[in-house]
Amino acid sequence: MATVEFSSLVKKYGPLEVVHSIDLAIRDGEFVVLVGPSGCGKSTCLRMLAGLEEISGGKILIDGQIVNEIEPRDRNIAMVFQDYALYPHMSVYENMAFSLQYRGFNKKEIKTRVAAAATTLGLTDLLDRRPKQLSGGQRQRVAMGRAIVRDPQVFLFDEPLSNLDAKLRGSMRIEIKKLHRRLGVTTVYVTHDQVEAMTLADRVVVMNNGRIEQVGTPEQVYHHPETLFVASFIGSPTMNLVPAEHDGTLLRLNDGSVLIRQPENKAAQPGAKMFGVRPEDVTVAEGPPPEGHSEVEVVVDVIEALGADTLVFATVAGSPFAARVPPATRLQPGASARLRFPNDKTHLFDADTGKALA
Amino acid sequence: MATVEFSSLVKKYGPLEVVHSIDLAIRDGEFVVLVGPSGCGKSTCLRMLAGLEEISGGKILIDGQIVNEIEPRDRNIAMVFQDYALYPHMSVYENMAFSLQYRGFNKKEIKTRVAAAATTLGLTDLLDRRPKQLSGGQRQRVAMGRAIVRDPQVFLFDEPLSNLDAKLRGSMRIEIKKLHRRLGVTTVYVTHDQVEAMTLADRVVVMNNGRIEQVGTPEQVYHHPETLFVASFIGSPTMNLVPAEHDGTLLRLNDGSVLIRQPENKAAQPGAKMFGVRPEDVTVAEGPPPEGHSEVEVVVDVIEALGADTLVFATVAGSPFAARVPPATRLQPGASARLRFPNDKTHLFDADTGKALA
Amino acid sequence: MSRRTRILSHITLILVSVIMLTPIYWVVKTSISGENLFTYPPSIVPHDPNLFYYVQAWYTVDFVRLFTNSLAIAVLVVVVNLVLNAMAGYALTKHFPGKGMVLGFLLASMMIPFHATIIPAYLLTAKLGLLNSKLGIALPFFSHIVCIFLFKSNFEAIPSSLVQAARLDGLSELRILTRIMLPLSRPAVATNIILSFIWSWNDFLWPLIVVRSPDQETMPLGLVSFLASFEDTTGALYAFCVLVVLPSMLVFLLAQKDFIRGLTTGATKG
Amino acid sequence: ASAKDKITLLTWNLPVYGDKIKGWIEDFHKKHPDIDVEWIDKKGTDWATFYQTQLAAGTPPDVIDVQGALWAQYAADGDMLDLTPYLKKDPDFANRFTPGALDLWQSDGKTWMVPWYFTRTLLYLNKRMMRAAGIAKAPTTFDELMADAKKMSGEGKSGFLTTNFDWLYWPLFKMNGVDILDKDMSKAAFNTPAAQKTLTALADATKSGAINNISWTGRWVEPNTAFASGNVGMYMSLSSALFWAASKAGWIDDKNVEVVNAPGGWWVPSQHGWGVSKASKHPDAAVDLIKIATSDKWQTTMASTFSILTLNKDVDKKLIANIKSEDPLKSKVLDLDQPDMSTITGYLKSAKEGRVKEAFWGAIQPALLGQTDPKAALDSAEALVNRALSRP
Amino acid sequence: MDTPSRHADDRKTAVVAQRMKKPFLSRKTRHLAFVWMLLLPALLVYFAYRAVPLAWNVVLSFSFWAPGKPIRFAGLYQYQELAFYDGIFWEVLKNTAIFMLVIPISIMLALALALLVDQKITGRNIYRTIIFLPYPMMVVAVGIVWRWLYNDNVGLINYALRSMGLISRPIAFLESYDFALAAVIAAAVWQILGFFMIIILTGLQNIPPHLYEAARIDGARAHHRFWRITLPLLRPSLFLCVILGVIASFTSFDLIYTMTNGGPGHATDLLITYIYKAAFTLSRFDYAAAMTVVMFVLFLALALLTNRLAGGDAGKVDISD
Ligand SMILES: Nc1ncnc2c1ncn2[C@@H]1O[C@H](COP(=O)(O)OP(=O)(O)OP(=O)(O)O)[C@@H](O)[C@H]1O
Ligand SMILES: Nc1ncnc2c1ncn2[C@@H]1O[C@H](COP(=O)(O)OP(=O)(O)OP(=O)(O)O)[C@@H](O)[C@H]1O
Ligand SMILES: [Mg+2]
Ligand SMILES: [Mg+2]
Repeated sequence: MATVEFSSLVKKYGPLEVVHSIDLAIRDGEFVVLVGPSGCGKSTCLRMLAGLEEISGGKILIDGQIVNEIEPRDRNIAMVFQDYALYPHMSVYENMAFSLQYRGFNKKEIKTRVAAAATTLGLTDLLDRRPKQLSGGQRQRVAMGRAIVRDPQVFLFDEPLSNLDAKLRGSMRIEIKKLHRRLGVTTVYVTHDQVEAMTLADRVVVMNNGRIEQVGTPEQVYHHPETLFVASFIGSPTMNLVPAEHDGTLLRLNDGSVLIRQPENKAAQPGAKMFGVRPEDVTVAEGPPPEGHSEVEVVVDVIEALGADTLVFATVAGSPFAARVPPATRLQPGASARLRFPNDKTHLFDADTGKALA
Repeated sequence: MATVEFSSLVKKYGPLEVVHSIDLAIRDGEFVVLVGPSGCGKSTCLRMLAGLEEISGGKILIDGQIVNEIEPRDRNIAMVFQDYALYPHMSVYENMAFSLQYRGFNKKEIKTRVAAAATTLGLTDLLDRRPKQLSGGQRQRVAMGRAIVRDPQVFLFDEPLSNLDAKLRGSMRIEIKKLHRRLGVTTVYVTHDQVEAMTLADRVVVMNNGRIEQVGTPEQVYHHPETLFVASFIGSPTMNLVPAEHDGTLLRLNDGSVLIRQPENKAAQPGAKMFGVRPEDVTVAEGPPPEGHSEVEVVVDVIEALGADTLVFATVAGSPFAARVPPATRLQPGASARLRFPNDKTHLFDADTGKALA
Repeated sequence: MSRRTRILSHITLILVSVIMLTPIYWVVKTSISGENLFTYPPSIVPHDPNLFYYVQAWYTVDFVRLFTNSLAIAVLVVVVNLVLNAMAGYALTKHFPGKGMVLGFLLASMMIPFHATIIPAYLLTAKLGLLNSKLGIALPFFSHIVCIFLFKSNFEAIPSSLVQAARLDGLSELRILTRIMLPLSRPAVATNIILSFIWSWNDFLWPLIVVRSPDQETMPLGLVSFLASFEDTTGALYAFCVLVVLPSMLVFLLAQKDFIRGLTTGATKG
Repeated sequence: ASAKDKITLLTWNLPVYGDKIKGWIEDFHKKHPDIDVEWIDKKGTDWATFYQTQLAAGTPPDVIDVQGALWAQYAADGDMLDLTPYLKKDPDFANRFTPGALDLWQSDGKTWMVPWYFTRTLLYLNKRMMRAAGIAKAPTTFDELMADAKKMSGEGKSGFLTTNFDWLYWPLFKMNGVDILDKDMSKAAFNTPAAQKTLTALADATKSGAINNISWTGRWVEPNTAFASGNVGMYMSLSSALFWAASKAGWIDDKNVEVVNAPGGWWVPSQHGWGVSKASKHPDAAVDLIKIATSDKWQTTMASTFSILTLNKDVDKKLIANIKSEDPLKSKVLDLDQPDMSTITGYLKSAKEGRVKEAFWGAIQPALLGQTDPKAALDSAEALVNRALSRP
Repeated sequence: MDTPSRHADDRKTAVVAQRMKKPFLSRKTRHLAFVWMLLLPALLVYFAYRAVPLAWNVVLSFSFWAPGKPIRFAGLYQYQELAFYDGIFWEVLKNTAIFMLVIPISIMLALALALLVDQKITGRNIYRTIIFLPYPMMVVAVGIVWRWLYNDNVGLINYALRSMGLISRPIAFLESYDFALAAVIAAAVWQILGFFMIIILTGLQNIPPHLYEAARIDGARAHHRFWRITLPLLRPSLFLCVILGVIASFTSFDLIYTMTNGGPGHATDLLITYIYKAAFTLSRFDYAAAMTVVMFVLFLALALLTNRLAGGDAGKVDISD
């Protein structure tokens, strides 16, 4: 176990800079998730940490020691790849034993460790199989097994679940979480799936375009997004974001209708804003609005009944607007409706800079 | 548009029977979703309907006519594949025009039809691109475009969204739904994602192991699962299913504690049962249980804060037990808690046959 | 990669390249050099370079005729190879009873050297009335197993959903082959073109037997008759060697890029 | 005939002679205007492959030009036409050849072929090297030959060289009284103490450098080039070899080179003759073509083009006389290059000649190069040759 | 063909009408017929030019026959001949085995070169092209060129060796029992090397880079990665090389034919040249047929063996999943 630190970390491919001076300190035993859209540089950061990619600028420290010039094998890290990178010509056992053979373990020790890891991950019956003969979830587990037998200082995961189907993804997520709790190894986990980020992370690092947008607990990034990007990226269905104009006292939609009367002293300055509210904070209005709530008039497009609850997709002033409501709703596609939300659950962003207005 | 009928449909691969005598009648213009775990035979059924796979037994009727011996190209159906199956060496336009060329349309007609489909799907600007130059969502849309230009009698979809990321999946789902509403073509849609099944289907066909477990509206399969399998398959997180013993009056857990006092005259016979309740029907108990509610004592394993709500994964009498609760919960992993649910939201299944007990 | 290994790699590769090129250089040099071939020590650079030997080679044999014959045969062989191999390769991607036998038959026939089949092959060609004709020369080369397998594995690498989509789009099986499979197997096509061209262009034993009249002679036969006339004592022979070898090298260089990719799927998936 | 009839003429490694052959065909057409002539030429190494394939297909070329004793096999297999009746019928045809020349192609009392061109082994002496080694006259016995060779050898120089294909080296054995086969050609006759001695001497001389080892390895170009280089004292080979060398090396002329018969006068022929395939549909026309090819007119052209004997007695006489002044060495060589049938050797008119040659040479060559023991080589050669002779 | 004015609805009825008439044959039969129709032309070529000749050889190998002569039954005579009486056959067999070293030698060199040109170094495409360049050359021409290079008097190789002071007297490579076979092998390696290199190179490029990365993290050094990742995953490519090498060894006929014609003695005679000579220069077609059959069996066994060594299933290691 160890701390990890990125200090002014830069990565260039030729003239193209894809990671722009990133700073990040990861505590010992922490589970940090790097999340962001495709191409934002998550994998690149992870691979620099693993030593698979040269560092173009800045430094990386593991356990306080600069590792820029250290070979991957000497960093004492383990990594799980998106495509698992299992050796296709080796059995599960050999795959897991592979790294131990290069670290001076004797046959018996190797056997013990592999057996232990296999038990942990429920792979005992599969040890003789080839990767080809395994299902996706089993392969994923072998990849994890290969990582844990080594007892490394740091675990790295690069979208380890994205090749699995939704159900398996859910259960593997829980297994990873349990595993981390048991082993307590510092973990850096890359994903573009915000659900994984939210559920797994001690802290979430939201990246965009080679920069860090926000670092914080899942709670913080979900409830207090610091930028428009974070707000739109975290949460599913995504936060409703509607362009609005603040005229000093009122927040108006593009069509001129009033959105909120009392924008909670957020944004003293008048100007173009983005207004946000999460679908689960939106309800179908009945009766007059209670104190501290606002309402909008929408046209319902689609109703999706998910069983546990129902999603209402609607349009307000040309922008999509969704609500997550209890299963039993009387709304019909094509009809118009009034949706309501509490003012203190709303967000306001500067339309130009994308920064949240507190 | 047409009706589709499977009659004692059987598929064998060599000695291995993978589809066991299926009967299903699909109405004209209906949107039917075949859902089930991987390998249950969904694609096989779809491919037999398309004519891509030989029928080993029984028959398939389209519009009342037996099509067993009819070539795929003469069945007038269109299909969207999981990997889109776009021709990589042709432009988007050519991809969409391709099938028309073999159906005797002249150049002008083809142009008109492709243009119309492209407008519908917002592909007009992409017509000159190659599939490689498109994003996943765009490709998906081209695949749909290719299907709709033909104006087929039946649409088939084989997991058309599973290669997209969660966000895109959501929005494409809505587009498919809109499309079906507009065109009204009989549609058979295969997926293993129960959310898609729930949101898209007029009727859901739940399959397992080459058999149909239940056919019904999303509402029916969600709220009235006829078998243990359907109960466990539909819904996310899945229904909590706990082995229980009915002694004639009381429903007891394995550890002997009483689960429900009045099992609502379901299951007069005493014996081994499976008890089920959906996580969203479970709340954290506060105060004494109200009338018609029951409670269980659980140990909390994992808390997953999804932002909009929080999942609590716990254990009761050795079985996992989950609850979906509002974001703000005080439960902590490792602690014990009391969870509560209304009796009328519970399900009871015969432990041997898996059949629901009404 | 460190600077040191890079430099070392370059040194090794340059050395190998020199070894690979030397014989080729030597022929070219000899073919344009005016010096006596028997002078010792040989000069490294051509002495008094001129094209005399090429002119001589050109006139000694009817170069244009040999070349056009060879070319016509090679084109015929390449085209028919593409058709037959692609068809057979496509058939072999399918399941049908007797497939194992067909595969075994093809593999086994690969192990019969053509040299040992000359007489029956000749008798057969005679029966077909194709002696002394371009078709007769080309016929035994009309298909090559390696290329059949190349197509097979390339086709198998094409997602089956594409084929199914095409089927639903209304294509007949044959059209699927021509409109979907072949366009998507360009590398295999390139490889097949190169290999069948090389094999057809370079073969000499078979034409030697079936060709009777000079107007059907091919380049290799020209080379052989060159040997007969001049033994290996003249620069003209080397000039002719250059002329014989040039076309197949050109074909390779032209299709090189796809050629390399074509073997890819062949090697790993087949 | 509606479709024109055709006869095929197959020559042996003479692609350059095409113009003249066209002349024959023109002459032939005067007599047979309705028969086409197809001319095919194959390189020596491919000739047999081609001919036998055609034989197998039943479509052999009508008129064939065969080298050496290869004809014997075809004659024995019944593939060839007996020309005796044609020679009998046409005295002009029969009498144009050098006396005794037809002997070369006669067996079982039949004449299978008639001569086209002829050469045989002679011994060519490099007088400059002989003088330098103090040798005044040509060797007359095998031992003298070996001794002279030894004397002339030295740094980069060797005393003796021979060509080895067919049986061209055989005079070396015959000088010591060794025959290849017994009289009725049914058994090997070469495994004698004399042969063993000869073989040992040759191997030793080769090892010492007295005999150039190209004698046993190179085939045509290599030995000729070696002699042309001027570093070889004596060269036992064909006239064509000497002329080839002379064309590459200016020093080869009548002052520097002497030509003699090998000791004992033994010689091995290397000749080409014309035969007709039995399967020919137009045997008479085929013979007519041969008559044209061997006529004074065309053989004069042949002789002057290649400086070679044609075994057409008048033509040869004229040739030797004609070049006497411009090339005395050539004239001298050709004068000596006659088929004296009393000293011929290394010529087996046997159907199994090829197999015997292959078996013998394959076993003996390693011994000559010091790879195997001479005695063992002869034993194994004898076994192989006898086996080859006994095989059907 | 439809007329332009025709409407989609008409067409639909047309399609339905078309559907009404059931196809003549069942789908299964049509499928089979189609498959065999595709295979037939190629199979015919092989049947005519491989299978029939093989059968001809088999028949001949139990007979006495020469062109023009009637055929007679010979029993096992020809096989006895090659097994017990023809020492040269065994020598030639040995030569063939040695000559087959071309395959492993070329593969090893090609592998090394493939690894070199697989690196990201400038000019790698040029190197690849240069190394491949000899392959398209006509074998007869290659033979002529190399015979010239090996010439003892004026050959470049002797010249180079002499000027480097490695030898004092020129070596007549092709006339020497010691060097001839090796010299021919060197020429053959020179020609086929580039072809193998490209096959191996493509195999290399098909190995997912992630495997190497995983191995690096796992602690495997470069040589470990080579032996434990690269080599096992290259097996299919190597198998392909062996098969192509075996086929190419038939074409070595042309090389031997022009370079040495089997000499000196039988030092460079291979089965294929020896068979050819037996048939066409000695007119022993029956005997040649017996040797052909033996050769066929040996080579087939060799191919099957390599297949087995390559892991069976034609050495398929599916890297893709
Ligand atoms: N070898 C390379 N050469 C040039 N650019 C590269 C290279 N590898 C990655 N990039 C670029 O660097 C950027 C960051 O890539 P990276 O793989 O880190 O993205 P990511 O966040 O992991 O995305 P994804 O979710 O798709 O994996 C991308 O724009 C990518 O195009
Ligand atoms: N060509 C085949 N030969 C043998 N068995 C096959 C073949 N194709 C499919 N199967 C088997 O048939 C069963 C049903 O396959 P099918 O593809 O219909 O499943 P599915 O429900 O579509 O699964 P998925 O969600 O993974 O696509 C599986 O057990 C599969 O292994
Ligand atoms: Mg990535
Ligand atoms: Mg499927």
